[in-house]
Amino acid sequence: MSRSPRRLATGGRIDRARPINFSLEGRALQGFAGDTLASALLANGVTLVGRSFKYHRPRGFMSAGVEEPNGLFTLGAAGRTTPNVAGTVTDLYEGLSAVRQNGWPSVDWDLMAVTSWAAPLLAAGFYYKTFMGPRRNSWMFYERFIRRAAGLGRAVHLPDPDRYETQHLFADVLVVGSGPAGLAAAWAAAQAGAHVMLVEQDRELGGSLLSARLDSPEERWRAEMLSALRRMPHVDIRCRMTAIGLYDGNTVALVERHQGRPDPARGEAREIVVTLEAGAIIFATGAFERPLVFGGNDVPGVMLTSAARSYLNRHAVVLGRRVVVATNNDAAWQSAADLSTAGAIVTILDQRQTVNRRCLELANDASVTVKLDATPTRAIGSRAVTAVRFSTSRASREHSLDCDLLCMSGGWAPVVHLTSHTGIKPRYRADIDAYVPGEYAAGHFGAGAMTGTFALSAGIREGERAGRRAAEHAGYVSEATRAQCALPAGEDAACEVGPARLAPPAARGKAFIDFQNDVTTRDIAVAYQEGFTSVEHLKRYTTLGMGTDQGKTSNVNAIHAMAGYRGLDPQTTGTTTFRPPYTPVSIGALAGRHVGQHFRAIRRSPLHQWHVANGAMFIEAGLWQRAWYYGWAGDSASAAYINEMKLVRGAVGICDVSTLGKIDVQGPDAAEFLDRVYVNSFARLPVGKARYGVMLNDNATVLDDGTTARFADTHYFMTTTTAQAAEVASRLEFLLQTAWVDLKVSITLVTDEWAGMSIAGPKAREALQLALPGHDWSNERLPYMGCVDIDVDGVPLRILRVSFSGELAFELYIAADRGCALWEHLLTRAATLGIRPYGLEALAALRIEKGHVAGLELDHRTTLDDLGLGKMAASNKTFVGCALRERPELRAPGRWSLVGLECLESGGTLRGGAILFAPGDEVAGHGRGYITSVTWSPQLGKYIALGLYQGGLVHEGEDVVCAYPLKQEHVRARIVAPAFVDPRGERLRV
Amino acid sequence: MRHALSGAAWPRAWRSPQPKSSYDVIIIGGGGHGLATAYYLAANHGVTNVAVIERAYVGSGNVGRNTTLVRSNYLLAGNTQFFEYSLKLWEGLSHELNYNVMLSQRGQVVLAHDPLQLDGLARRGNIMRLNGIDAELLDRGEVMRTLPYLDYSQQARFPILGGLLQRRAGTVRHDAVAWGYARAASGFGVDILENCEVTGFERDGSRVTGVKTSQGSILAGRTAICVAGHSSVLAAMVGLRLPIESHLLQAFVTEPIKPFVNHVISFGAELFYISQSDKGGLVFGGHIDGFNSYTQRGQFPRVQAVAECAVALMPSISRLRLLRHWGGIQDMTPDGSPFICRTPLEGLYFNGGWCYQGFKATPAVGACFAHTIAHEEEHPLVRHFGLERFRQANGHDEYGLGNWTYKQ
Amino acid sequence: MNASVFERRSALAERVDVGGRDGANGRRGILITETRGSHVAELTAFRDALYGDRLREIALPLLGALPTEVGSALESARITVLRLSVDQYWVATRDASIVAELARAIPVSLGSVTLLTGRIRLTVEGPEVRLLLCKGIALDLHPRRFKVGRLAQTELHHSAVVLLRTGESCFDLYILRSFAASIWDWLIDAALPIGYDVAILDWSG
Amino acid sequence: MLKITCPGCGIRNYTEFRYAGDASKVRPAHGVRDLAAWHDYLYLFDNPKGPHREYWQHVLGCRRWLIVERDTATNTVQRTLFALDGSGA
Ligand SMILES: Cc1cc2nc3c(=O)[nH]c(=O)nc-3n(C[C@H](O)[C@H](O)[C@H](O)COP(=O)(O)OP(=O)(O)OC[C@H]3O[C@@H](n4cnc5c(N)ncnc54)[C@H](O)[C@@H]3O)c2cc1C
Ligand SMILES: NC(=O)c1ccc[n+]([C@@H]2O[C@H](COP(=O)([O-])OP(=O)(O)OC[C@H]3O[C@@H](n4cnc5c(N)ncnc54)[C@H](O)[C@@H]3O)[C@@H](O)[C@H]2O)c1
Ligand SMILES: Cc1cc2nc3c(=O)[nH]c(=O)nc-3n(C[C@H](O)[C@H](O)[C@H](O)COP(=O)(O)O)c2cc1C
Ligand SMILES: [Zn+2]
Repeated sequence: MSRSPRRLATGGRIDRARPINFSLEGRALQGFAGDTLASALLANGVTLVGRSFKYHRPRGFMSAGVEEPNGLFTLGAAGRTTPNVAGTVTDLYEGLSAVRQNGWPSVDWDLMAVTSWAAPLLAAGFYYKTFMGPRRNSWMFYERFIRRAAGLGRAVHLPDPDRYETQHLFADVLVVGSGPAGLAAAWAAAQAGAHVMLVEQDRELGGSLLSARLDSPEERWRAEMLSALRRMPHVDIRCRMTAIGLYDGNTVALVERHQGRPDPARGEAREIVVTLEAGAIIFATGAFERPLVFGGNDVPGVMLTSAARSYLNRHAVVLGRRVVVATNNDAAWQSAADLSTAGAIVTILDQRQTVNRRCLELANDASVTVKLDATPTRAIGSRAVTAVRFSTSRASREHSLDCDLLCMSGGWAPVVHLTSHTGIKPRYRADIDAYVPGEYAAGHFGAGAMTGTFALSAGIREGERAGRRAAEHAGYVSEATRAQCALPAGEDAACEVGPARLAPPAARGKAFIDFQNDVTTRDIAVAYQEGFTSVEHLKRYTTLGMGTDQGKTSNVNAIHAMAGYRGLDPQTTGTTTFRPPYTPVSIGALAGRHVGQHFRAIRRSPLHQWHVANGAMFIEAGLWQRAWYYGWAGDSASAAYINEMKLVRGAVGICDVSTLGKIDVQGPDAAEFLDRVYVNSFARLPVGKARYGVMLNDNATVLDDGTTARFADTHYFMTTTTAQAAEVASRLEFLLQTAWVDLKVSITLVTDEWAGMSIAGPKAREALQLALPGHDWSNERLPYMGCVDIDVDGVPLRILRVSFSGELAFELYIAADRGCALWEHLLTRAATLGIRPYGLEALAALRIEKGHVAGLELDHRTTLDDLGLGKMAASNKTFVGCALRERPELRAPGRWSLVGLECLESGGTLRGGAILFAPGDEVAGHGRGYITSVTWSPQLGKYIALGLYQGGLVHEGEDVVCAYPLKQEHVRARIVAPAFVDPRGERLRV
Repeated sequence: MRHALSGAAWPRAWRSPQPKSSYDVIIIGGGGHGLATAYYLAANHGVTNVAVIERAYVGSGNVGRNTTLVRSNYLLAGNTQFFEYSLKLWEGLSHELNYNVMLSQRGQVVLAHDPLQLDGLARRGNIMRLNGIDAELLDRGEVMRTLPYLDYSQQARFPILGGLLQRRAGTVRHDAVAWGYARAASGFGVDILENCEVTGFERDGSRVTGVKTSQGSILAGRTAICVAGHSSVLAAMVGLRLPIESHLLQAFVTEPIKPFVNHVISFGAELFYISQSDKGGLVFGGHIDGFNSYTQRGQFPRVQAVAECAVALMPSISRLRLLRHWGGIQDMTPDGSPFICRTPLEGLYFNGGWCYQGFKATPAVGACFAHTIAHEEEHPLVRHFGLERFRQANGHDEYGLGNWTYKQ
Repeated sequence: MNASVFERRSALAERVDVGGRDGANGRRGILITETRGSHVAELTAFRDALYGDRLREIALPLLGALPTEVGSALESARITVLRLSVDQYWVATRDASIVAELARAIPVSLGSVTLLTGRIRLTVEGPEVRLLLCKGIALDLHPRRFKVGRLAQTELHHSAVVLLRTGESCFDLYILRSFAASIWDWLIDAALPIGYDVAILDWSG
Repeated sequence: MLKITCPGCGIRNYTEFRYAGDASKVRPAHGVRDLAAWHDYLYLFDNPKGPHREYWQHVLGCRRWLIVERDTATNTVQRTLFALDGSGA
């Protein structure tokens, strides 16, 4: 086992017995269970971990958590390549392979760093002022280079082999964050009897307590609390789970990460997105440490103080031998002491003139050198920090201190992200120089550092209180459980915060505010001078806070800088808007299992399996998959449908029409009801008859058409188009429940209850006689548009003699689960007639020959009259849409209305979407109409079409030009009545 | 360029004046439309005594939160010319404003997943070509060559059959549009009044004579409403009801990555479109949340539904990570088309109802609305966009939406 | 009726036959059963308070008992009665004659009896059943919130389903036939990490 | 997440419902042919930022039509009832 130079021999929360192999750019390295990628790299001496976005400056880790702006890696290979992953939150796993980003040719030797010579050019807003070039489209030229330079990691165009899931969970009380405040809150809420879910993004519970030494009272308290919580049966504890967003109605979105490498073949999900509904929510999300702003504050080796402590105590990594800790607050003193105790030579520079007695004692006990009134002005070093310059208010001369680790602590920024997601603005508290939640929605509670309560015991008590109140809000009031939990032994660490001093923009060296997006104090000055002074303008002009870290370490410093220029206090300037997700979340995780074939449910007809087994090809029709054509007829749709058409016109075919919407309309007022919704009359439809009907929207466009049959005085069976079935049903229910509440009608959607099949062709009757011989199929018994319920062997069959194809046809409906048997029965018994199935393509072509409207003719823009159906409208009754149908432009004679078209050019093709012109017209503009549906007509031996044309059939017999400039085609056609086959309908009635 | 090279800051982009007591024209709303209107009033009509009144900061509305797609692939007479005019104005805008708005004509592909959809695209493409607008119809193979990273596998729930490509379509840097127009308008003397909310109107009978604001009353010869999602709120202040419902549309951006998607791609199975910003984030959007709302933040199920579309279209996006999502309030109209017109009240002009499509229209709206205000008569390119159009017929229904504001 | 040439066929025939799979931990925490040969009928009264009471009067002797609460069900050996809304009941039974009797007994002027042949009944059960269902159903199924005998009309994989809790860790799902295969595929995919067995309960014999 | 309490089914996610616009508008009685009345009913909206009375159908649940009173500025729901019980104002 290799010894890393910076790893302590003992201590930390790593398991030295479980080494983990990983690699950086192919170089084999080793860490331990309990390491993050960041801690393992640091232990191996890798301190240069990335290049910055704009200037390609070398960068090291700044933090040890989700706020990390610098240490982003591309993990994995092939389809598992994942760019922009923060090493600080990546738990090390066996075989992990990482690549540093944004350096070319490599992060160690980055030639792009030359861009920093051109730095003046890259000041805030430079894009807007330049690159316009001499020509209108010059930007497109520059953009190529800018795009290549922009972006952080590189993604691959390979499908993701991993699996994700989504879940819906519920809890009485959700506690976000497992620091001392969160642990206490969960404990108290559970004590009161509430079902508690405690979520923590880290792999371990404890939050900031994990950075304490293992022999500390804090750690003992943590351990006791955890075992108390684990003994409570209704506490659900989840680590590696991040609350990513707070939404309306106490909904929290969370993402849970799989530990290590999940195996998709065994169903393991890489990430699970949970939508959680909670009775009450406690936010115990802690606080981020703010960086200090001084020249060169981005040099590798400059780091947040809390991070250095975390690496030391949690991962047993010492990051420097000569350490300077620069701070404005008490918390850093503990870190300084711990670093010193671990063997480093530590100096603390505190900006304040005086500090708490306890801090000084702590420093004294740990042999930390103290310099008060000391503000860092500049870090020295390029690829690693070598010294720090600082100034005091008394002397004008700068002092210098050599160091190999420079820790900074500029105060604390409570994590107010989640509470702000629903629009609550944070409030500024001057006493701690920080933003805290402005208020809480009902049932929301805050506790600990996120509310600005930095003292440990106070945070624990606040957590407890929040836990009890949350439980109470969720309905658990229990007087018996006022017991308090124990507090950690000893006195709390001091936690005062002084004001943060920013380096003036004139100071030497770049002083970074947003490290990832390379926004410096100078950029803020530029934005100020140019008037981009509101925090939102500042953000957008400089891109501040817009990186992968969303400004977790930079927003507050930036606001302070701008507030300073404007002479305003930070309450007035306010913050930018906090938006979900709190930390980036995989798009695959959001999609969960709704991927591939599961993207949207597939609806299948009761005959689907038969089609599959018998060589059908399928086509999407909304959610449905419908049989498009059958292998028996040809290898492609264009070949097959013609043979299928011929079969129907010449003998007999059978077609699955189960997808049609079916609605049972029953009740004493059923007739009146249908009279109101259809343009034509259904009240006078005799029992035993069916009728084609059209219904309109209120605005008089056609909503749907279909056949409705009457089986009893009070019972109708309605069919709708496949596409509009859901819409029609909802509409009918709407009318009955909101407008016509006096009608006694019940509507039942029975689409799924019936299998439907159409037997069509001159031999259709023969086919039925063969297949169902016991019944009278004669024209007398069942004439055209007749309907009847029959019984075959005790099984009810519903027969409608209707035709879409124009041939003699019968629609048969049977209980859905018996559909396949009937279908097979028909095919077998009538086999001698040559009966075969035909698909949607042939069905559509047959109806074009017959001139029936469908598909693109019913496009929500056409009216009854546009479709040539105006005469269907009954004049002696009113129907939905009849009022607005009278609007002048809908009645205008020049409206585009339905025509038939015949191709006049042999070898010419009519195409859907061609634009129609009169022969003398200039072929430009919007034409006089267009082609909606086209088919080759085997009957006529040419292409025929339906279309909409200005004035419609007034122009019957005239020629038109069908322009299809997309293919440079102009084809001549003739306007004809839209009924190409059997215009008088004789074949239907035989 | 000189300022840029020297590294010195430019002067203030736009002045921050005190409101005057009256103006010739007041424009309510400092979004793209309001600012462009002010600019063209000054630049094209010499009307410079103008105030743009913005309740928050310039660009805080939809101009600053949209998915930046510009295109002119329209079908209906009226729309084709209007949106093509707009695209032409985009093509010269950076130079006109001396401000780089970063028009990036990377091309847009609209996909079709069933034959009817493909016919619909063909019709659209044919109309475009017949009006001098570039369009190409791609079959499945051509789509595969152009966009090799979409899902062409057996697993694809809605197979891709083809698409319509407009090469001149693309994206524009949204904030730069607001800032560029604000800067140029301010340069002409237009007052841009930020953090000033209009709370009512000054009236003299049926004539609107100015506005009440959070900073007091300001009078105007003509007053123009340009408030995007809040049109009804403003209209209610003068007792008007509009054919508009306000709906929430969400937008999404991923972490920045190296060039990954070149075109703007629009899925055809559901409303979903994606492009990559110059900064490297994939920017995408979908359907409105589906019920009216002024909350400017979305519902989580829509986030998931949009992510599902993203993966359905482009499986490799699965591992990329969502960085941020936000919402904007947009006016939805029964026919999906906007309004640019006079109103029943004298001195009051209205522009709104832009649904999903107002960003691409920004320059044309500015030019045509400015004309309408200056001439007290609608510009010929916007005559279809009147408030009264539903009294005659069903309006101007580009996508065949029926009459539903919330189903589009 | 069952001897007909038009025999009933499951929408899931090929799917159920494939059998179960072990989960990530080697176990099978879920059993999914398709019930074949059951009959589901819907009884509704037209909108009128009196009609509903009449309907109940007629149905009660035929069904033995009716659930009193909307959103609950009563199960007996032969028959399950679900009360979906005030005057809307489902009767699920292996006994076709009950449905026929109901249809005969309830006058058409009062309401309707519709045989639902397009509903598939799946039973999902096992120690991990809530984990499975939470992947698709947005209801709190903790037993203190959703008790045995409760039912809900709700959404699963973009379609409307009826969910009935028949035991602490046992639920019936009534799904629409056209969605059935898709929901099945989705369910077993969701059950993959948990591990599942499949079974058929055939009542048609 | 917006939640709607269906009087029949209890509290559910809004995704089980479909929204259908302003319920305070009065639909002209069937058979009325007044163009202006239909125009206003169909095309004009108060669209308030604040309390709004609207139709939703519990389309993936009991299929009943509901009237929901919701604040469009906050999405908080004040009241839900069956449309049948709430017709009129
Ligand atoms: C998420 C999203 C994505 C979109 N994607 C696209 C796209 O890709 N392509 C496209 O073409 N279009 C898109 N749109 C639509 C487009 O953004 C808008 O149609 C367009 O920006 C509206 O015009 P505007 O820029 O003037 O609006 P806004 O920028 O919204 O301007 C209106 C201004 O009025 C102000 N205001 C409101 N009330 C008052 C008051 N009382 N007093 C003073 N000021 C007031 C607001 O603060 C706001 O700044 C999208 C919209 C959204 C929400
Ligand atoms: N002395 C000081 O000035 C000072 C300042 C700040 C903090 N502190 C100390 O820090 C501690 C604060 O305790 P605390 O409990 O409030 O905070 P904490 O930082 O200990 O715990 C917060 C926890 O919440 C988790 N978290 C945050 N956002 C999350 C999300 N969206 N999803 C899941 N998990 C999330 C974090 O990972 C962390 O574990 C105290 O010990 C306090 O003394 C001291
Ligand atoms: C085209 C476009 C690209 C964006 N890219 C980013 C981005 O890279 N990083 C980021 O943080 N936000 C990005 N945003 C979102 C903004 O931060 C912000 O959320 C949005 O403008 C809405 O404003 P609000 O969140 O303040 O309400 C982008 C917005 C748009 C419109
Ligand atoms: Zn319901």
